[in-house]
Amino acid sequence: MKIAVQTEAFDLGAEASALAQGHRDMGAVVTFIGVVRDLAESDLDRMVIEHYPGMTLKAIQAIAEDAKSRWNLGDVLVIHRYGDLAPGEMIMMVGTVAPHRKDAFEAAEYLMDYLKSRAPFWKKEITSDGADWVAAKDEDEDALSRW
Amino acid sequence: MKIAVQTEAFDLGAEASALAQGHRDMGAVVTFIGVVRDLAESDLDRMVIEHYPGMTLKAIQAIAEDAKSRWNLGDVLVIHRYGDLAPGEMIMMVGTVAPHRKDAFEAAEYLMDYLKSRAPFWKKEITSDGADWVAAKDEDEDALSRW
Amino acid sequence: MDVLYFAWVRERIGVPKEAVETDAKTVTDLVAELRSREERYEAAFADLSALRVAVDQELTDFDASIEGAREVAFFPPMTGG
Amino acid sequence: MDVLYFAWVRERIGVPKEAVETDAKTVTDLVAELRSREERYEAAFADLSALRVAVDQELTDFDASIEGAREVAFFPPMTGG
Repeated sequence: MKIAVQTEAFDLGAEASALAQGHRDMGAVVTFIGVVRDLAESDLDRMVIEHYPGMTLKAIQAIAEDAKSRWNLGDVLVIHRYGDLAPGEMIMMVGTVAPHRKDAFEAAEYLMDYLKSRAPFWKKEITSDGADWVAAKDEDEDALSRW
Repeated sequence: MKIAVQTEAFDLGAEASALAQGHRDMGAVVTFIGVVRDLAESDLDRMVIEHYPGMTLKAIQAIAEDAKSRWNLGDVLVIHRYGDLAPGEMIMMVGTVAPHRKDAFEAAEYLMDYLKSRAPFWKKEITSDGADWVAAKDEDEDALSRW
Repeated sequence: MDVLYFAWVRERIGVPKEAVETDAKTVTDLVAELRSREERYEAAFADLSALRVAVDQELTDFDASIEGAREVAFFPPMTGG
Repeated sequence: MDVLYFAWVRERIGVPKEAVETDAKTVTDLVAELRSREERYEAAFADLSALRVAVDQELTDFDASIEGAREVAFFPPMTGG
């Protein structure tokens, strides 16, 4: 299991390849990558992500352990960046390795749903009009009721 | 949209990175990688994948077009290998790019469910005991009823 | 018309592809004709529920028409992914 | 006890962290005490439904005890992923 919270960009290719290798009894690997969207109308200059250093790793670790207890998983990866990110940059990734695709997919969705609403990150969008904190969406909170 | 049917190994890192880049209005990228499992008890020497050359690309393209009509997707990638594969080797990958994670996840699961049961590939396992065609699983056929 | 066989169907029949002259109107008619030919066809087509068929590279049913078809393929359920 | 603020709560209160001496027994008591101090606290805590709280780095409710706690943090709903 690898969990990283960092300002640096990560190498998706290297991370995904490392995850897919060395698990010969595991047939399925799922990755999710979150990217800073650049909607034409929003004129986004950059996204600033703040987090709660003392709590973040612990919170993500607890979410990852929950996933491992719910599904048959060989490995779990979570990388989440903070600080300044430009449009098009990768914000974060999760990866799951499992014997079967259903476990790999469901666990990745679970990780994403919980990271959205239970990991202590806050996003601020800086546009030419000013700065705005991204509001949590009701649908993201509602997504947790699925599990 | 990229669809490839090939004997050669593919570079997961390069494919995933290419997919994640150049879609600045798309926030979510999901990839699935299928790997040749090497269960200790099976003593697998290699997997041989046969396909129906005249039909394969068309069948995958139809599945990918269905996915694009059902979900809001920026891009779709399918790579599927055939021929001889060693345990631990990557068999295939799908990738989806979407504005939102729900579309990216669901479309990737849809592609996998249909590739499993509707793309003309057949797997044979060569072990020290002999060779056996992999039987289709009822649960894979049942998975289609979800969509 | 070309008739193609894949996976264990190909192994039982012994060839991947053959040209077949037939007046069969449906896949079912063609199967009946092939089964009457030789033991290896009888063995391959013994249990149709274990087989799938494509006509002109489109997956279809055994009651599908093959009139005018250029290619019919028989194979077990697919195991892609 | 350290009290931490994140995102717009931090911006409204003006500091990311401060030491607070209090006899408050629950988060709700602590909030009441802070609100009575200055206008900027009143502004930050005006709508508790828009806030979340963690005690000693564990997400919890406003009626949670803070007796013996070393760290209480206030912030808006999280927006990770």
